[in-house]
Amino acid sequence: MIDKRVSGVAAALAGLETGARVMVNGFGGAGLPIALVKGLGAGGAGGLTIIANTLRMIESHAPELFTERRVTGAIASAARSRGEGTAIFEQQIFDGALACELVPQGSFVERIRAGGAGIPAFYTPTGVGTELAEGRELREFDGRPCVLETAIRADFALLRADRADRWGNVACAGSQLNFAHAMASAATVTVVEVHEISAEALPPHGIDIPGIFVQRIVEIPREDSA
Amino acid sequence: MIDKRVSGVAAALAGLETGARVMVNGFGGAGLPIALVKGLGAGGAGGLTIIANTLRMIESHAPELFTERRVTGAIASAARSRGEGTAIFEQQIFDGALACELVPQGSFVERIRAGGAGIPAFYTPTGVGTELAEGRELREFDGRPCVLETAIRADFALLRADRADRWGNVACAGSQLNFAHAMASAATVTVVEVHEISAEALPPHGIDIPGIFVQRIVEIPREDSA
Amino acid sequence: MTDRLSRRQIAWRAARDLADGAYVNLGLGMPVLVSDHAPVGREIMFHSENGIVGVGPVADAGAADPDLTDAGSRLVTLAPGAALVDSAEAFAMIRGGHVDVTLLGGFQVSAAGDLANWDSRSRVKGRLVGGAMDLAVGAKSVRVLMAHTTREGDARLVERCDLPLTALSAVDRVYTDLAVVDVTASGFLVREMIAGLDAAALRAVTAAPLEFADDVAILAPPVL
Amino acid sequence: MTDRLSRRQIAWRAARDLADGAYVNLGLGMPVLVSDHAPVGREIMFHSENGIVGVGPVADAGAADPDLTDAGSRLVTLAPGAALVDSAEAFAMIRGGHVDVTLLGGFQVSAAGDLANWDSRSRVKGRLVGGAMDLAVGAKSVRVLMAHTTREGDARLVERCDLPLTALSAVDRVYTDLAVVDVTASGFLVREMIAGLDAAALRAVTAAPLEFADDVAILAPPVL
Repeated sequence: MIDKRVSGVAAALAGLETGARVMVNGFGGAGLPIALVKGLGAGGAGGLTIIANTLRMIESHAPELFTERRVTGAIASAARSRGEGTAIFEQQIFDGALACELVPQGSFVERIRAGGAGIPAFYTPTGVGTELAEGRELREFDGRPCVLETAIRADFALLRADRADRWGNVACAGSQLNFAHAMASAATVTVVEVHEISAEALPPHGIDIPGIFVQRIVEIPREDSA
Repeated sequence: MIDKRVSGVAAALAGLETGARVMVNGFGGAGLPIALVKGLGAGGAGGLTIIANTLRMIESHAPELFTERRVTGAIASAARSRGEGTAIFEQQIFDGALACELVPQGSFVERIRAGGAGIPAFYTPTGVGTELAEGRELREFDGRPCVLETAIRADFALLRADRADRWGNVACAGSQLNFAHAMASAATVTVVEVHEISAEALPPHGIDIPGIFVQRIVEIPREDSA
Repeated sequence: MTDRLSRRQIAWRAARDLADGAYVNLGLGMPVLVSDHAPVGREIMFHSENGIVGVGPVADAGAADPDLTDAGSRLVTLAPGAALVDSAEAFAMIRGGHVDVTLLGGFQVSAAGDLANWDSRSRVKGRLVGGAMDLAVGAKSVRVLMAHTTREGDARLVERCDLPLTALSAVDRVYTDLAVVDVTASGFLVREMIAGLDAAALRAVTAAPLEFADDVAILAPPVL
Repeated sequence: MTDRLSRRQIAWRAARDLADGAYVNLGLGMPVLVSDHAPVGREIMFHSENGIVGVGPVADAGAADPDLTDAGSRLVTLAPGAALVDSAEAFAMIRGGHVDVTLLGGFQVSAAGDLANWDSRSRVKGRLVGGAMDLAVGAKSVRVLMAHTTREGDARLVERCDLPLTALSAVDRVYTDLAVVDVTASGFLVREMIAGLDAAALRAVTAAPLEFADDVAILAPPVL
């Protein structure tokens, strides 16, 4: 029988070890897997590469990942904190302790989707002529220069959604989905924290992430996910 | 006010003229826009390029497209009729009257998706070493040879779905969706025949094709769509 | 000379150019003010690159859903006819040319339409590129809202950008606190100016050649 | 010698190798028979490249929905836990390595695992490639069901395919009406044979070198 439910954050993160590449969903707080991020912080893994649209919310919920210098690499479209002052991750990027690859957001998610879809590389007009494309391979299509972008994959993807079933099918609320579908497809182990695990199968139409992309589901009460 | 509803097949196909590139959804009968295909047959446009997974169902519903030699090009993953005998389109391909590019089905839909997503080209391992990749550009990624595939776009995409709203949002039933999402995104004018136009907006979650990809919606009674 | 426009007045002016039925993406800063000033009687679908087509007004404090945000992380509502999608699809809409208009903030726009809007080069804040590069190459029309000059008085309309670029040859129109300026094949073309400003005065705060339309209109938003 | 296996018996044997929880795509022909013979107590999710994860049994004639078909255009039902997706996503699952097993029909398999299964080279029927090339390069395990020889008695397990290829070095295991044969780095390795067949007899109908496992088992499906 297929049953992807696991009991608790520790089981959800089992096997996430030093050196892992970890994708973390979230745009603003929507879809951010807060319990899993806290669990990542509480765990011992270091030498992590974090692949997330922004590092800001990860530092908010698990500052020890940065104070203990356990994040050594990152791929993001934003490496900036909000408000005044400098976040720890920003300082570590300035210092060179954290190697952060900055990627235009559309290329970021398309590279992850490509990683999940078995497409090793693609061309896009985004970024051409900017410093993010400096030294990169360019090629014209229909007279328009494009840059070659390669797929991104990870060992783990950590997501938050509204509800799931034992087959790993996931449905989102609001704008939780954002990067979650692409990330789920591009990781070896995809873990989803949800507020509710449905006893019945979710309706086949309207599933946001099919269970084939999901390895583990963990139920987290709404109050522990904020 | 946004209102993408049009009254009848003629209005739905307005502007589809000789020389047009036309995508047609459908896998088996599911999602095949039967009324629109019949309308295409009844219209006068020739020199058409049909982009469809298979030409079989199109000939079944609009044989005049082939008997009158109005289809001069095709892109498909299947150019074969069912059962005994030779369909008209098959004979025309044998004769060289109809230039049919055969594409592996996964590359077919990914090329269409790329056309809709502003990705001019991508690499895929599919087809390498086969005659479909002969003479094509190859490149290795992580030691695996891949072939360069380019985007496909069209002037029109013809789809069938279950229901829609005036904003052009579309929801499918069963397996109607198949190529429809990719095709909707990759055509200048996307036309969807639906069995029901909802007076209210469709629920924002669970929409299969967002209205931004759709230009025209036409209501076709279920009995006229078979 | 009339006072320079307020940020809300620039947003109001940009909103006048949005057609009924347009799909429009609003960047951070001044652009997000545009939705407050959409012309009455036009149904404009606001696209947000985190996965919403049809963003509605910002949510009332009590009714806000923390899992429904726009790309500026504001808690929002949905407009009638909205659709929720994932980021890959939202950017397919952008890159694929499905978004009619993107309104972006800017630091500099060049006479060739190059845009610089993504990097403050702060010594204490990290870098942020977000979706601006995708929007600038993908939207059918790219329009920039910015003050005509920096706080220090330096021109933002320039012959060549010296700040990090967001995209080449991307910008179609610029709304500033002094003028509405199109970017044409032959450079900047002034369409509207605030009352009392003359060509010489506008040229004095612009670091690139300016052409003037035959029928330069007066840029006169309501008080906002 | 035991009779050659029937098509249903080959399908039955292939079904034995499907693990509980596996995602499995079934090609046209013999492979679609496999779902009828899934081992009791294992939950296998059948994937169909037209956009279904979790294909259920073929629909009863009266209750069939003409808009719910599998990739063989059969009117089907959905299994518990099914998800409906579009073709682009269905092929992302295939190409991205999310489908555990694909069972394909075949014309020829070479000792290097090359597969030829897509073109009959008919003079009256057009060509059809479908999704086989994607499945053969994308699924984690590619297994072929075919008769050991053609109707004319020619071997289908060959040193080199002379029919149009579907994919290079793709096939992991072949189920025939005589044997179960793995494709290893050093060529074909026979794992099971029907009762009464010996190595010499199997070699006589195979056009490539055969190695035999130390523990070749008897291939003995029930009568089907």
